[in-house]
Amino acid sequence: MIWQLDLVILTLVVICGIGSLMIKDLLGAAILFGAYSFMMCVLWAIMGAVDVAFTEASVGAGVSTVFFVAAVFHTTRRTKD
Amino acid sequence: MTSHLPALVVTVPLLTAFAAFAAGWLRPKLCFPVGLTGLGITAISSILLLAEVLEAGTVTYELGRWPAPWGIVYVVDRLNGVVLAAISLCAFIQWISSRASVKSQFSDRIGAFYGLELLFVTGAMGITVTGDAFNLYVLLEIASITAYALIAMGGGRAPLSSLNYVFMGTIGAWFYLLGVGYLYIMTGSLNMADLASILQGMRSSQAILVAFVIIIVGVWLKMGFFPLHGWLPNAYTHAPWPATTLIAPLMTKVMAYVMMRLVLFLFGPEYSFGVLGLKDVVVWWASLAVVAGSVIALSQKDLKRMITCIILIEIAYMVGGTFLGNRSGTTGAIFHLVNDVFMTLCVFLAVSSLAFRQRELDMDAMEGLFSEMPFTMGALVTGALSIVGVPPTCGFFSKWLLLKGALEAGHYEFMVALILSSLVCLVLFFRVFEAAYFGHGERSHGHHRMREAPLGMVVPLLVVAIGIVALGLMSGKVISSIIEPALPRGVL
Amino acid sequence: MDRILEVVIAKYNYWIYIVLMMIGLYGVIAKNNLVKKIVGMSIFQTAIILFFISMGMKKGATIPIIIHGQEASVRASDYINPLPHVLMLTAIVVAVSTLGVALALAVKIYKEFDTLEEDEILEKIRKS
Amino acid sequence: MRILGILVCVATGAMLIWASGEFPPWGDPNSPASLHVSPRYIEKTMEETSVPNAVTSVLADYRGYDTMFETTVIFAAGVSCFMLLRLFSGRERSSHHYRHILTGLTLRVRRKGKQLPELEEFEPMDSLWTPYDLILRTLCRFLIPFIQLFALYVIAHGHHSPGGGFQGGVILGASMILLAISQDMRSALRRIRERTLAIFSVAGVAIYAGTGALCLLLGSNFLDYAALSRIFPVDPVGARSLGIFLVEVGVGIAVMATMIVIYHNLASEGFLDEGL
Repeated sequence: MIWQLDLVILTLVVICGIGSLMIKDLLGAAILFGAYSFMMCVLWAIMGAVDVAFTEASVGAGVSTVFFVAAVFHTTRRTKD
Repeated sequence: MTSHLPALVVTVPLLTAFAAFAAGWLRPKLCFPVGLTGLGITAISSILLLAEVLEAGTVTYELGRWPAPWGIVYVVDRLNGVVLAAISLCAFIQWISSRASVKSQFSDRIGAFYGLELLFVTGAMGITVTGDAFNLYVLLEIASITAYALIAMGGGRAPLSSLNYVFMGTIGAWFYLLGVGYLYIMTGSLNMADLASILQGMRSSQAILVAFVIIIVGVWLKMGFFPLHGWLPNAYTHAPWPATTLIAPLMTKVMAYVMMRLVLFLFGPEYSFGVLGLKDVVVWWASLAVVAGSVIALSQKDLKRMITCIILIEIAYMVGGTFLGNRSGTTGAIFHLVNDVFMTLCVFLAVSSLAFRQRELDMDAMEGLFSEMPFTMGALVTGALSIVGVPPTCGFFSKWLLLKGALEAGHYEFMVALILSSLVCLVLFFRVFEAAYFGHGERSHGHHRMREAPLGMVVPLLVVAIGIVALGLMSGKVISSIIEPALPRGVL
Repeated sequence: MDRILEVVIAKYNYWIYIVLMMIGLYGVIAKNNLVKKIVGMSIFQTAIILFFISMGMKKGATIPIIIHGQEASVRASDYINPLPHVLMLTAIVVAVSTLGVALALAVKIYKEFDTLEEDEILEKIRKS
Repeated sequence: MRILGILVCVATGAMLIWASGEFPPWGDPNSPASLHVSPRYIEKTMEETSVPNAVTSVLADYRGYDTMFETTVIFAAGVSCFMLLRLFSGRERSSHHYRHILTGLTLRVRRKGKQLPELEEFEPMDSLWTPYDLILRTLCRFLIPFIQLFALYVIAHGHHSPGGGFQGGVILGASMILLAISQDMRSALRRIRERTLAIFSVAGVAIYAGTGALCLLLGSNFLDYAALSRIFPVDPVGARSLGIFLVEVGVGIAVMATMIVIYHNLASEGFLDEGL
């Protein structure tokens, strides 16, 4: 567990989190949320939680992003805030 | 042969839910009878379980035969025995009476609707009977997700109010999970009995204090306690009638039971009342919540929204009663919890049969109802009297105990709030009855023919009304045999 | 000075999860767009899962799968605590289920009101 | 609303940070969480359940009851999405699009009502979302069997390596979703009809609850797999490993079917005719 690597990934996770909330386009928010989930999965794999990382990769990064994109496809990409 | 009743009580509705959903696809006509038998078996087994608990004291059941801190253990004592019986009876009666409205509104997806209703009952039963903190969270999520979907079936504004309920409900449930995580990181165990014994020694730690605050805030958010109640009036009002009559009597009462279980048994009365000194603050808060609930209920025009706001008042009673700290206050709160399940069920079923007859639910369009629907209005009168707290009905006895507890604890503001809200409820219901009985609008001139709701709705309604009165008459025996010994020793 | 550094090294993981949780909570409360609120809710949930995982961590221990050769002499301190992982498998599945239902509701709301902005929807309700 | 949000977040965050001061240092081997309950899971997992992956043994056996309700949660989500979004009356289309398979020529037929029957040279085409990419379609058609093979490996191999019912089920579901995205939803629905998906999702969860009930019928407690040794020719420890495998298969089926149901309803707004 190299703590520098852990720190770098944690900051990336925080940046992706804030980015997906701040971005003005919903599709962009969905993709950034997928990146956030993937970063989270890498973080857990480093921490030794392999089962949870596997689930987060397939469920969090994979299927959630598909659901988000499918939902945004049927609503709008436009957001005011 | 250890009795498998605690396991049956939860797995029977679960398997019935799967059977009902499958029947929805294969032979839709079978959905209702399958659910009826399942809930019937659940009701019988929970009453047998209560009887067994009354004789043999606390019943424990190890899931998968793993001992306590390692596996998940069901602990059934008198407190959750009586709540289990109340939930299963309420669900059984609601199932019978909501048949007509479900068939008329959701005939093309009847399997899914009935499956979700049964999963909600499974969640409610599981929350009441489990002895493991994390298992309680998982069952809380089952009850919540099914409640979100059932409420959103109302059409029009229902999805928006359901989405607001999703946001607030998820934050509440995950705050509870975070609190359990804080307890786990400090003690290392998830079993409630094990946690309670370890927590005795960690009175002064900050993390346990924050865990207590987070869990209580999460439970209050799910319960709809006053400042955190934003989602409740919209969610229950825009929900379809079969969903409201199931969720309104059960969800908030089960969360009140969870609060009592945590405050009285997990953290212990000394810790939750003494160390933090928030006992008086919460009782003041509950009195404020009662007054605010009454004001909100007074300002409502629609009958359905008014009785939803009355639930806010009932919840404030229970929170205030628990945090009074003395024996009669807590007994009053537990007895009020059991009464409230049936009172709310009676009032909601009555108003739903009014709505089923396409009657205007607006307050001042209620002419001639007594002549048209005497039985439904009779049951509504009984439910209203019980909510107001008039002697023969059970509502009076629990309110009397709450008043006695408030007097002993010296919380006069809670007593004033209790009496004030009873008067407000009286005014609310009298307004409806006055219009319904004496109303001479153009509708009642034409005909006095009785257009009662279908038999399937009226008979369960009358059974609940009679049950309320019977519970009131037997309240002495119920309190002394079931609720009095349920309290932990610490409650002085 | 090194004592503070030592405390920071020991606790920074917990502070990061609190920062993430507050981002999620802020997203749910303050954002106006419904899908943005759903994203905030998911971030809030993932942060709590991160807290549970970092709770079971043991320095110098390997993943909780018993090594093939040493079934006999298994020492608990060699392996990471598996219990938080089990709890979080449940939490992730619950998070996805809530996400699925919330997105279904958002699609249904859009079909009804043609917008996802909370204030525009309330405006339309007040008018109708 | 913005100020309220900031206020609430800062207050909760400060309270949480104040409490985290008392936590055991991060990764400390003798923190209470690692000493009280979990040592038994690690040390006894091989001896009691003969499953080296401690997470799978705790997930499906020691705390198997949680996982049963977790599968019920994902099942409830699938049923909710079906109930909320599904609309049985189809979208009335004034015109239908067809693509000539050999030349890629697109044909627009102005005709109300149902699609034309299948023609040899022409294939029906979505009129809502029409990108057509030969490379993508053939590559996905080539890739999907291997994804499903890997998913079956993940479900079966949950005892020894990371993975298990959930992960395998989601990957199986994802392979069908990939088919629905690369081809079109109609061909995905032709592979697995909506009715079989519903029956699969119920069957998966019913397998899990049924195994538990079977142990109940065999006289032992609910979900106590050792009771399976009475009917299967295995010793009680082997029976636990067998019970875990049965349960993982049930979870895999349920999660696969539910993920596809949620995708189909979300991507086609309930009409199940044209999706992403």
